[in-house]
Amino acid sequence: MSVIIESPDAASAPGQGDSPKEIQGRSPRQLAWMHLKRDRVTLIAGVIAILGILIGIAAPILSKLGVIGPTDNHQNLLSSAGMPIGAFTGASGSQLLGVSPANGYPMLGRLMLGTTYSLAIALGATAITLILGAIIGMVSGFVGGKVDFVFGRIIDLTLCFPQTLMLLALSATLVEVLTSTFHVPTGATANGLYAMLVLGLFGWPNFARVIRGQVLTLRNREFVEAANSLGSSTMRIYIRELLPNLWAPFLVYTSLYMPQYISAEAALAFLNVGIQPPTPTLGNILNDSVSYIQTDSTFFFEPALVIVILVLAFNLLGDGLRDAFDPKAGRR
Amino acid sequence: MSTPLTKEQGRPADAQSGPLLQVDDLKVHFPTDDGVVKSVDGVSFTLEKGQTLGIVGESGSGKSVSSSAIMGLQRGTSARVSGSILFDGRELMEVSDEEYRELRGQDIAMIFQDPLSALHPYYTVGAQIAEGYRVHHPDASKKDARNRTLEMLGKVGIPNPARRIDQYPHEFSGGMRQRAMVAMALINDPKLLIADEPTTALDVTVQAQILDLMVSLQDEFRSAIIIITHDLGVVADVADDILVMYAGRPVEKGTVMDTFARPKHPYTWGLLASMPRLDQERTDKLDPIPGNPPSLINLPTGCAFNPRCAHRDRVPGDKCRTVEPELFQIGTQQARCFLTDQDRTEIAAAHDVSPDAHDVSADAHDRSQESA
Amino acid sequence: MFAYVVRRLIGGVFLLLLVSLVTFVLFFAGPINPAKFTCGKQCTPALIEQNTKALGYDKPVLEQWGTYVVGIVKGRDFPDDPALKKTAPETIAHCSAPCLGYSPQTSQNVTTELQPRIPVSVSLAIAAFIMWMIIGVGAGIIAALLRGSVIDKALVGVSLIFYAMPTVVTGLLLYQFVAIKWQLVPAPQYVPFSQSPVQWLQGLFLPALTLALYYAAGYVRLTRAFILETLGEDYLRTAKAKGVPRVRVLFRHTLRAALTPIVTQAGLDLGALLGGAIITEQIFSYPGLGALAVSSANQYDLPTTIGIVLVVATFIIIANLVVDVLYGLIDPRVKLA
Amino acid sequence: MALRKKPIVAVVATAITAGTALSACGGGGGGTTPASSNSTYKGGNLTYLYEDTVTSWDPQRSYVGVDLSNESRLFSRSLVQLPVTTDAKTAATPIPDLATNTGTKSDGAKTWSYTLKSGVKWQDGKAISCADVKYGLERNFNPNLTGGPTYAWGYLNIPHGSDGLPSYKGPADTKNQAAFDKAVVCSGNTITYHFNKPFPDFPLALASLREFDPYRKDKDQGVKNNLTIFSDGPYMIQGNWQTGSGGTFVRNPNYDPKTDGNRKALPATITFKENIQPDTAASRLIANNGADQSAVEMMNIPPSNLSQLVAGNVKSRVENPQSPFVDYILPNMKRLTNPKVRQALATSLNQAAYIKGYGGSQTASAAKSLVSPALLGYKPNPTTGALGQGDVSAAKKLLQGAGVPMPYPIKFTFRNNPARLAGAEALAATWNQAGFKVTLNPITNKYYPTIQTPSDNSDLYWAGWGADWSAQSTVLPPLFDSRVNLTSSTKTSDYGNYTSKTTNALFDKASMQTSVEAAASVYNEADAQLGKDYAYFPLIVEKFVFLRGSKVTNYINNPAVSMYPDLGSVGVSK
Repeated sequence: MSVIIESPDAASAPGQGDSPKEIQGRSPRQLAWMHLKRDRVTLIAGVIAILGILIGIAAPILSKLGVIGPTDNHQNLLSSAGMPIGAFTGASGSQLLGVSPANGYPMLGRLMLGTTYSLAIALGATAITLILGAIIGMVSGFVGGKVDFVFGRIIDLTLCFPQTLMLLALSATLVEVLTSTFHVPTGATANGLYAMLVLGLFGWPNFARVIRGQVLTLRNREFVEAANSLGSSTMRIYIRELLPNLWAPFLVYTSLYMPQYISAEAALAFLNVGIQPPTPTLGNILNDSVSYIQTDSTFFFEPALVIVILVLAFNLLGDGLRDAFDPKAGRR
Repeated sequence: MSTPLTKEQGRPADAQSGPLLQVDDLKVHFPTDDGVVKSVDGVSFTLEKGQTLGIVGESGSGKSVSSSAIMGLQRGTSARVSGSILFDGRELMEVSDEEYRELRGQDIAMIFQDPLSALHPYYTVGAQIAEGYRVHHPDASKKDARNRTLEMLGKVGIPNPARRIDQYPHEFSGGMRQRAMVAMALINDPKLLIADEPTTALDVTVQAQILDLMVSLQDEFRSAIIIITHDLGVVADVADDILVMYAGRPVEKGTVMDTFARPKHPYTWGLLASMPRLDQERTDKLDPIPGNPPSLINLPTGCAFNPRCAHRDRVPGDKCRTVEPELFQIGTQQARCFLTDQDRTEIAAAHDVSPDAHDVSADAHDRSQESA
Repeated sequence: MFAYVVRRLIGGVFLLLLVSLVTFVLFFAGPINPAKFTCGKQCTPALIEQNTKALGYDKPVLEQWGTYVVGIVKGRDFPDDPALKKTAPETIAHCSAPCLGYSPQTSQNVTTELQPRIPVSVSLAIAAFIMWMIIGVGAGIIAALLRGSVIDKALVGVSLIFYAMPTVVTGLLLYQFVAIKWQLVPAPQYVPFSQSPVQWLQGLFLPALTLALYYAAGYVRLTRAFILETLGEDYLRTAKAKGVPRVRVLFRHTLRAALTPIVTQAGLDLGALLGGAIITEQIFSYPGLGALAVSSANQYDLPTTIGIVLVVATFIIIANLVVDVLYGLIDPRVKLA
Repeated sequence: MALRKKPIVAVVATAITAGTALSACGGGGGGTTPASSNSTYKGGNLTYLYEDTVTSWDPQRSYVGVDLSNESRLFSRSLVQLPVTTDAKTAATPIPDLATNTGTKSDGAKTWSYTLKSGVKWQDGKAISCADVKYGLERNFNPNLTGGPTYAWGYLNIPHGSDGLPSYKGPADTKNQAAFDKAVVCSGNTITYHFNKPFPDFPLALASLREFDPYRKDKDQGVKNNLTIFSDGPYMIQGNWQTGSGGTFVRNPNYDPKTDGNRKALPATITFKENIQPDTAASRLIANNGADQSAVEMMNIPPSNLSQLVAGNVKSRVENPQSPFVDYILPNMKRLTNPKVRQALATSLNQAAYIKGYGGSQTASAAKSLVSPALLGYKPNPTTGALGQGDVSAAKKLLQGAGVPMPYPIKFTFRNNPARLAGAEALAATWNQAGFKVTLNPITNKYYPTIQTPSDNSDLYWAGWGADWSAQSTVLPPLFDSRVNLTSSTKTSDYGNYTSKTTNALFDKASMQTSVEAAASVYNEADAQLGKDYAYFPLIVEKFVFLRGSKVTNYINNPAVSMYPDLGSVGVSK
């Protein structure tokens, strides 16, 4: 006399208070890796993200070698009205993804090199975000007191600014400062640097909060107290004791900030801020294609799709990493 | 069975003359990516009205899961529950979800381990207790429910209930919260109360108060109680019978008197040895059981306890490692162990834990034959 | 509570002062003279200089900021020339408090310029908010309850894709295809609510949907996560053990707890959006603060830009306060002090 | 020079003239034939799709070509106006509007006088007085009313300060009012202007700009009136203008068509919709739905949408007239000091390749001078007027003969958009074949401020220009007179740092001429000198591609209104 109650879901774990698995000691890193190995979605996302990065690294080399020619002007593939000849923006055996209208740029090469620049901007902005966030978060959490209060207000202040508007409005002034005061070469370098800087400068507060929270829990742990009582310099504690314990948030947030900044670059390009053509970024390719949405929709969908895939891959990777390292954090 | 408090709603009188609760071969399995977790694997016991059963074991031994199964809380989840739960003459495995829901809180109530997390943070304590009353008394007015709640709060010893009723859980102390949980569980005058580690989160004096409260209320309401705990002291205090669980299976069953006096299973010895006792000298150290509970996915072959059992080599033929012992009847008790009474006596001689020699000889058995 | 709100408001004003100061320094301390963009094509150096003086750009940045702040409280005259005020008062633009400055590019007080824009952006933000809360939270609840099912996976998958899709792409696809090519809805345009509520709603639909799809995507995941987290809470087991019916467990016990943190997120998102959705407004030619931000930035119209920054900052600060107060009301554990 | 939309300090204009010019450079689409049906139906609503936002509706502050035209046709009448016509020559000949005739000049074109018609009224019924006309010009001198043209500042016979600006600072300036009253005199209904040099194009300036339009003193609220419309024309604003969305013009009951005879004023209402993106406008007009059926636009169909214009139901609604804008390239005379290098660049300038990149023959035709072919007295530049395909081998020889290292590095700076970028890449390709090494420097935002900076180190600049009216006086001097352009802080419009005493002297000589024709021949000499110096290379004459809704009638692109849709003519069908 028995009834089996079954539901299709296979993911649920046993009830509270029972830990079914072996309770052998495992480092968080091992646990995270075990978790990741089973998370197929994250693994696929990771592979795509790495592929994107590899393409980003390869593109400038291939471009130098003349294999992809992202700024070659193939006027001969355009009609007299400047539209690519043939369907799918003129895709053919020699131009796998066709050429762009008006300029006749090979789309494959352009998207590849665009990935390079978009990833570079996103990576640069992420680096600035993480460095700023880590410094402010660590000092804030470790020193506490008034310093913490002041940094807290700076975070409030930073969050008050409308990011996109500031990025747009500051572009003229700050690019000018970069070129005239800091002698950054004009064009792609200055514009790209500007995008990185400003994205990073407005993006750090969230990360600072995360780091601050982590440092608050670390501060009272034995090894920090020990270092403190041994009279280690504060700098040494930050670098030798705290930083090595913060690698997980660094890893997780790198993969969460990357997609955010890839999207931001596209949004900025739509407002004509950031690196301008002929130097390609995914954003400015998309921006160039916007007016062709009706007449050459392939030209529009190609960069749109690359952006969506990259952003999706990094987002999934970041979510997966966060689940692996901090299952309780939830997906936000 | 009826008490003055439950007169407004007629319940079926005891339909059966049998035990209040009869659990037979209860199994709760959770399929996971790594395999099936057998949290509870063949638990059987009976419980009479007004009696108290203590279920004991380390964490992960399946005590909480089996009580959840009796409450039907795994319905609708991935858990696979099988076996038989005969409650008050009804087979709970066959009742509909709605019938089960009506039973819950009304005939079977439960008290949980951590009263802070078990109470909803956004509702007042009074509202949460009253809700338990109103879902089973749809005709009762809000006012009735409130009065009834006030009465219960008073009964469980919460001072100034009129004020406390409108407070939130976070405004209560730990002990007060557990009293509120007790009030919530008893408001419908249940026939069976399951208390899952009701005192673990409390400090010792409060523990005692809560246990006293439960005992006195049991006297008043004539409820049967299952108390789940890893604390043998609690069992000794309140329970009539004891069920010791290990790795999802019962390893020893019997009355509290007998079992405490003459534990038959090495695991029970271990539990008893790890319990601080007043009659021990303070300098004696407690003996924790070595090793960890096994994985519920891959149980050790043979006796599940064998890797941690210091006496496994006493059983000839490496039987402990290869053959799984059944629950042998040993006098009034049952134990899942191959050891002979002879072995027990010898071990007792070497240890402080003392299986009584008289009883052992009286229950002589040829275990090797039985297990063959 | 009252004291708390007052204290937060004072803090907010202080924060706004800092915002304006930082913006001033960033903009006016730059190497570009904003007067350069005020005098049309025949811009001789003498004219630039004349305009620089008339607009007060020749003064130190801090002094300009001081004048600006005083102007917000007391109002200002442009140009602030007492002699001219006597001889030709009609040529002076008075900007009454709260004066956010005067834009030489549009020859309007910034306040006047912003006024008609605010209802547009607010309409858009609120319409989008309602849509994304219904779509996002609704789908999130369904996904959580059907966890692991095909529907759950589909909802999560679709939301991930929309989350990864730049607003530019969503907005253009909706506009160019749904409105223009297939003509499924009338071409979006802003009609004031007072003029025709029906047209207001019709005109709002696509731009609001563009924003809503992006935000909803985030809220599906957020809602789902919070509900799943709540479903594991002990107090839900308690509710079930009490014999509370399923529906009541879901709405009274689960959603109440799960949706509370979403209130925070929703409030902050709405607050930021009230200040104008730059890209969406740009795509749909929606005359809100966002579109104004683009044109003022392109024309190097610093006073207008600063005005918008301040308005947006105000929205954000107020949203923060409202969210905190609301949270205090929803969650009895939170004490506002 | 009026402004074109979008650029901050770019270019536009009211162009006109020379019947020969249009046919010479026509090509492509249908020219300016009144392709749409003719109808005398008075009524209906015309929708006007406007890119960005209107900068100013204040006559004295407007300087955007399309706004100047629309103001004239809708609500701001001037002493003389330009006719509603498609004929270029007629379009360049002013006709009376508020005045009884096109003006009487004396003293070698230094004095002009006009007599007002009777019966012309403001929208509140008051008659327009001579004082109103005079007051309009007075307020043009108010330095706070920024943005408008300032021709009167230089021409009017009033004292000037050491900074070159007039001492008179507008109606509030009581101290200098007397001096102004001497230069502009009202006598009954006759107003007389006294200039300090001959101003033979004055009627063209009057008709093309709104600088000299009347203004009611009692309605003047200074800068507050930037978008306030107080009409004396056929239409007046309903309610207020809403920046960002637009406004609706309705009939002005006090406008008497008998005093006009030019403006047709067909639609009952005209609704302006602001802030429409060009590609959005294109999509909407191609789709041709609802209100868009009776819509016209003032922005070019972008190259991206040109391929959609061939469909049968669209083709008949397309106009492809020559625009008044000429794009050209300026060598930086401070860097490319060797004339052979400049000549080599000019010789290998591939206009044909540029036009293909730019979007084809619908979007531009080859320019033969910086002067638009539509201007009075236009002549192709004798030196740079025949560039065409670019002669690579000749250029290579020149460069080799110049004794400079090869490949010669060139930094080419231009205002970025996809079409111009494609064109620039095509130019670079040919230049590179001729022995240059071209680096492209596209700038998207704040283009003109960047190239106005004296320290900028580019070798070549792209620029565009449109005349303010159909005389060369509004083209060459503002661009190449180093005395008005070059200072230590800015190059103003002389981005190439061109300084030449010879050319400046020719400009002075031209300004002393008493007729437009005489001046034109001197400007032709100046243009020839510029060509000889290789001071600029003409690139293209831009063409407009305009689309309109199917219910639009009497549609014309009038040279008199810079080839924008002429609101003095356009109507809608029932």
